[in-house]
Amino acid sequence: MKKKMFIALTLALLMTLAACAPAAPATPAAPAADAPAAGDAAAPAADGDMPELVIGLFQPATGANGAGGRQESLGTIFANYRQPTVEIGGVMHRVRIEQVDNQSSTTHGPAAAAELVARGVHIILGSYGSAVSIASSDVFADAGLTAIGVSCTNPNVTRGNDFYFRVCFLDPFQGQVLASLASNTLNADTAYVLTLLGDDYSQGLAHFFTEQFQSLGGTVIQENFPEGTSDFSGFMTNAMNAGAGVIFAPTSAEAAALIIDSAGVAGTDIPLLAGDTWDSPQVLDAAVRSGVSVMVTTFYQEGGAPEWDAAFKEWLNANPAQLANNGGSDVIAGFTAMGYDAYMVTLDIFQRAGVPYPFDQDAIRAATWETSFYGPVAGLIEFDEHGDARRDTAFVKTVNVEEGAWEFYAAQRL
Amino acid sequence: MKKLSVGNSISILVLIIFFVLTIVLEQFIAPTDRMNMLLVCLRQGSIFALLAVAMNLLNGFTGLFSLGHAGFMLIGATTYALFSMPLAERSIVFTWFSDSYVIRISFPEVLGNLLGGPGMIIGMLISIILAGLVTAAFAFLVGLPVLRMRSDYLAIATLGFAEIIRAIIMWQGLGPVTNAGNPLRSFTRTADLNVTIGGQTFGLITFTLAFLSAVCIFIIFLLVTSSYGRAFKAIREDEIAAEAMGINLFKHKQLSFCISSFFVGVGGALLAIFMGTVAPLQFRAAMTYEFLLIVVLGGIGSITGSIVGAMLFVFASMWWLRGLDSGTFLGLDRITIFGVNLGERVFVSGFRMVVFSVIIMCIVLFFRRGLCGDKELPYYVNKLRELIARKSKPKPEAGGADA
Amino acid sequence: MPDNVLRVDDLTMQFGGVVAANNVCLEVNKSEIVALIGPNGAGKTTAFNCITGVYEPTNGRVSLNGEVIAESFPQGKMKDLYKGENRGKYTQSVKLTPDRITYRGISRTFQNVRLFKALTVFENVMIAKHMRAKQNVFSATFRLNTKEEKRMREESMALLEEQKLDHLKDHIASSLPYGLQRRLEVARALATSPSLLLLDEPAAGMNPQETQEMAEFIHEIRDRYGLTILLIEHHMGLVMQISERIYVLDFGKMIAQGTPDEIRADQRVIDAYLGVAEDAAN
Amino acid sequence: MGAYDLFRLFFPYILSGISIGGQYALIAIGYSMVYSILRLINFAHGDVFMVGGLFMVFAAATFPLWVAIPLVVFLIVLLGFTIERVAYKPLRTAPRMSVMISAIGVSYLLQNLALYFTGGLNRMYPAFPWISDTISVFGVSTRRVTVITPFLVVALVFALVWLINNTKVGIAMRAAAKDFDTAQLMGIKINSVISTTFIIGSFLAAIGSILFFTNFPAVFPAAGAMPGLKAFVAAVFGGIGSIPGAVIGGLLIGIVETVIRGADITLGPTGLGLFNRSLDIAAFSDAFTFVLLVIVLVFRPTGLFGDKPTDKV
Repeated sequence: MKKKMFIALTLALLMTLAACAPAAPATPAAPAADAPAAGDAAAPAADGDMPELVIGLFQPATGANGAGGRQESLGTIFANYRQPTVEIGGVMHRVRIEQVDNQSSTTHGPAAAAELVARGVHIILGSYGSAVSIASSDVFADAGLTAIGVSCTNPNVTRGNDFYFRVCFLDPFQGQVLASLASNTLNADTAYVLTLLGDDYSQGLAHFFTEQFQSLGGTVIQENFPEGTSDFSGFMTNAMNAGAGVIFAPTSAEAAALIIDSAGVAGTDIPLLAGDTWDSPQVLDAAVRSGVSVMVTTFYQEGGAPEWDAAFKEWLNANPAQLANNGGSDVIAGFTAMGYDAYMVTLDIFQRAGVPYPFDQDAIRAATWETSFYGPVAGLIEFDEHGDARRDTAFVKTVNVEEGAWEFYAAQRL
Repeated sequence: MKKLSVGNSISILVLIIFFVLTIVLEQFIAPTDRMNMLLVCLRQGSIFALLAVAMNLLNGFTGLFSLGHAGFMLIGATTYALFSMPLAERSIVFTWFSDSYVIRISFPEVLGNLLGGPGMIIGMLISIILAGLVTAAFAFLVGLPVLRMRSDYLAIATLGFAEIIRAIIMWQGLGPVTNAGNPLRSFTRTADLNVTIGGQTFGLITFTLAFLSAVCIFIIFLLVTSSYGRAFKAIREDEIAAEAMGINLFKHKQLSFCISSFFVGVGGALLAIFMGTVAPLQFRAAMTYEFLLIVVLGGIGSITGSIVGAMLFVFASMWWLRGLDSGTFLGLDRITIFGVNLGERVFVSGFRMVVFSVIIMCIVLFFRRGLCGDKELPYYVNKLRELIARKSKPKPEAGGADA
Repeated sequence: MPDNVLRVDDLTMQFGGVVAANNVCLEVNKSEIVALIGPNGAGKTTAFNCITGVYEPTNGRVSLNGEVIAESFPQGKMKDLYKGENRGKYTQSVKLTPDRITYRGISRTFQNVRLFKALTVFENVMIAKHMRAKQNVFSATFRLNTKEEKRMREESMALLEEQKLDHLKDHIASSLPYGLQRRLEVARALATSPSLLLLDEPAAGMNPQETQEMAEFIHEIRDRYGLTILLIEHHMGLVMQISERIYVLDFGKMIAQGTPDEIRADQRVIDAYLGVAEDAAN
Repeated sequence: MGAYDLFRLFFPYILSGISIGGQYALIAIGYSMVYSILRLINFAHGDVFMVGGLFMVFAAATFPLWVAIPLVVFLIVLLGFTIERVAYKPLRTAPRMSVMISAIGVSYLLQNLALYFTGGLNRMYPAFPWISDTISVFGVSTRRVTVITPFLVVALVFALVWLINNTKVGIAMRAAAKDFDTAQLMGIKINSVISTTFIIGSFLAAIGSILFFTNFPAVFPAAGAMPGLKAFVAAVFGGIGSIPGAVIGGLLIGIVETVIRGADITLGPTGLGLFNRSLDIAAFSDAFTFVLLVIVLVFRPTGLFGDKPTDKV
């Protein structure tokens, strides 16, 4: 009995293998026609004659950065919805998006990246979360694929890797903006910095913030919390005991909600400051609930491109699943906008490279270096010698507790 | 030398074919091929196999229910990364500890400069072995208090030690040594394992990782079939009787613990090569549980089982069942039941792991002996031959599989 | 005192407030077969466990061939709890683990057979050979000990042949019938090359014919391996037939000792057994 | 520094330590009871606690609170009962390791199910009127639940101890804990005793989850893992099988953990000034629990109030 069940199980697994891995030729000749069963997520088979440009969306859907990853993906998917085709070298191409969940994990990330590469994508977008991007960058480089980081702000993503680019600003810049905000605008002498132990993003941004804040004459007290911490009340007490004028907490949005809640309970009036990751409906909710003053830097401030905002919201609200991925509200996060721009800049790159399907990866990379594209939402994108976008503006926004909404505070330039 | 039995020689043949295949396949499959997942899974699968076998040595063969796997893997991976990272990369990796990093030697780099390509490989090997040794040394210290405890307390104490190890490695005060939990990267990469002859590069990544794992597994196999292996099994079967037969419990437990940890360290180092990044945050208890479930899947006390279990685990979770997450699975996603489209609503992120854990629960509950029980490959080869022999006879027996 | 293979002095074992063995003294001379009898719960197995190092006695001394292998006195909490005699007589603390004691030459079987159940008959014996093999992990793993391994195999095979278990060598131990399991346990104990063998109820659960075989078997192994044997047994027939001397325990105390004939006639022994007639009838 | 200042410095930590410790205690009792009868570390217990949080998130969205709370408690009790019946009962005669593996398997399954149903995202726990309110205790601002927890825990523990000492099922439980096989021979329906144990344990975990998540309102798949492990350590520390032991262990771990979290500030340059630079001790708050565990297991394996187990040879 048992043996038979076991054999059945094994057979089922083998059949799965067969289904997922059709005898694919080394070079896929007619992409749309024999696209693997596990693949065509978005496109209808109707216009099957058109060659395909496949964009690999390397984003977390689960794990610590799951929420952010989903929001960022929404921007790209929306862009694909708005502009599903592109003309490259005189040939119309259908653009298809391939998604893989990297689980916010540096362990599972590379395998997920390899999976994406093996699905025959032509360019990679992502990932939300610098650590996973760094961990997986070699996989893309080894495959000779260009990757464009959308919101991974850690400098090490592109450093020493000619295949990785990014469209967002970097942590040194963000840290400077936040530090001068803390010092000059909020007049804080002491900053309490709370970071997640062992997290590249958290440690990096804190590092740049500290550097700048100290050079402005302030004192920094930094503490780390281990992952999975639920109880932040002790840390909030610490901040108050330390006499901090500002709490800087560059963490994931998940931790942010708990930190804000603890701050609210502790009854502190110290403003909380954070980077791009806090630009999330979760943070907004928590801040409104607990009445704490929260300020964040972001890539894009809602209202910057009103007509795009409206179109996106309409699209978002049309599908409850999409709305759920945005955290249940139609507030636009900065990285959603970046996801949109990254898609658009990708099409621009392929157009400038000018080689139609099956594309020339070297030409694509060359074209990427020469990008000068005005992103429809977040502005001009040009890459410097590291492959980082030259960005000189960060938006600062704050939570308006009464109205329960983000409020534009300032556009910081350096 | 004794003459090899047919079962053994066929098993060896199977292994040789496997290794030749890894080499041949890698030359023909480009990273952008769909089938490249086969190679990626083989790489990760071999490393997982080693890690599972090492755990089996402890949990299955010696009967010590230890849950410190993730912690020891972390030590191995960290040690490897620290001793193989090129010096030039360190100031970038240790950014937050601006140039105050302590370990300033990279074996692959030193030997690579001295001897060229082969030197680099030797350097990597040295780092790998060092990773194993450091892990074993830590295991020795952990073993001192822990191995005197009763079975379930041992489990929880080793689990605790894994967390303590992680906390220490992530301690800010040790930052200049360990980078305080910030991911280590830019050490040797898998591509370094490729060999270039006359401008032509031969992909050997899969082969090298599989081969190194296989060598380690083979050593463990030799160990468990040796006199010491029998002593370990005696301890598993009955501690009091084992002691009465003159087996020093503590010494043998400590031996098994350290040897197992040595290979866990080596496995951690290989995993570091495979992943390219060592992030201590990932080495949590959940990781230990995964390996435990692999061992159970394959059969506690079977090396073959652990290998098969690891391969199945990796292939299924990384490849075959991924469709369950992304909304396309065997065409089932087009089915709509009660107005719910399976593809849109059921096959979403996380479903794969649910299916997976249900399968594992079924094995734990209904196939307690796992896939292979405590039998090894030659046994199955012999069984298969018997079966074929019976089939080829003029009057085949019906229902022979139930024998 | 070269004749004294085993000597137990004033052995007292107390679990919390319960005195399981009280002031037990016994001697076993070279090549003797000595029986330790007594009603259930008299402390026989406790005495065995103290001799083989499983328990640390509360007070008293055990020596093998004139060498102390266990000595203890009430310590810690026991200082207050101790109910036995000879307080202060023993002052040193010698505590050898069971494996060290086995190494010195005491081997044992267990009341309820403790074989390595999932292993084969051959492996069971080979495990007992492990202790005295000249090898280390390294040489064993990398097969640098082929000579030693070969010797172990041959000796184990020889032992199995002598015990007429050789045809069962690849059977799983737990699949053997009970009588053979007992015999295998003895074979395994012999494989450690002991000078003193402790048998804990070797004939338990056997029918009269098997018991008779066991009696002959014990004699045979004593002569063949030059052993000294101490056994616990309830089968009075067996005890009277094979033992040269008998010690009788009751409620942890030694109540009588002597030759089988003396014990048969001893009123205290008869009294002690009256309450457990069914045991004696076996 | 005067006594008042010291009080001002440490009181907030101790207050939240008592609260979180009380919540650990409620989970620890479940571990302790199950272990004392089945000798099983029920690794899934922490995840049952997490699922309790998740159920509440979904229940509170659909039902009014007076329906949602009893409903969730009932569902969690049902879950605990089902887990025992499905995953542990069939393995009653199997080696202990198999049962423990089964427990780990259940934990893995529950976490993956939670991952699936939440999409791997944090879910915010609903705020309850009154107990979620912020109040001020000796000048320290906190939630009312912090103050309620210790009292509630003491009340529940008294009820439980009464139950165990005075009811038939309680006596059966104690008998089973003392000697499983003999209890069975004496005609005790061992399966119903075990089920009752799981029901009580799950009930307390459900209450614990309400208190815990009201205080720290984010539910995520791994939310139960760490509190679960800590609660188990608390049970070991107090002596497995001892209910007062579990409570004292839980409180101690809770207090020490929060005090350690604040040690860098309270003892460091901005506090008492015992050392002049940050030692990053706060990061050790979780690891410390395990250090405590190892110390207890080495020096007093039976915990504070535990009985010594005897192995028969």
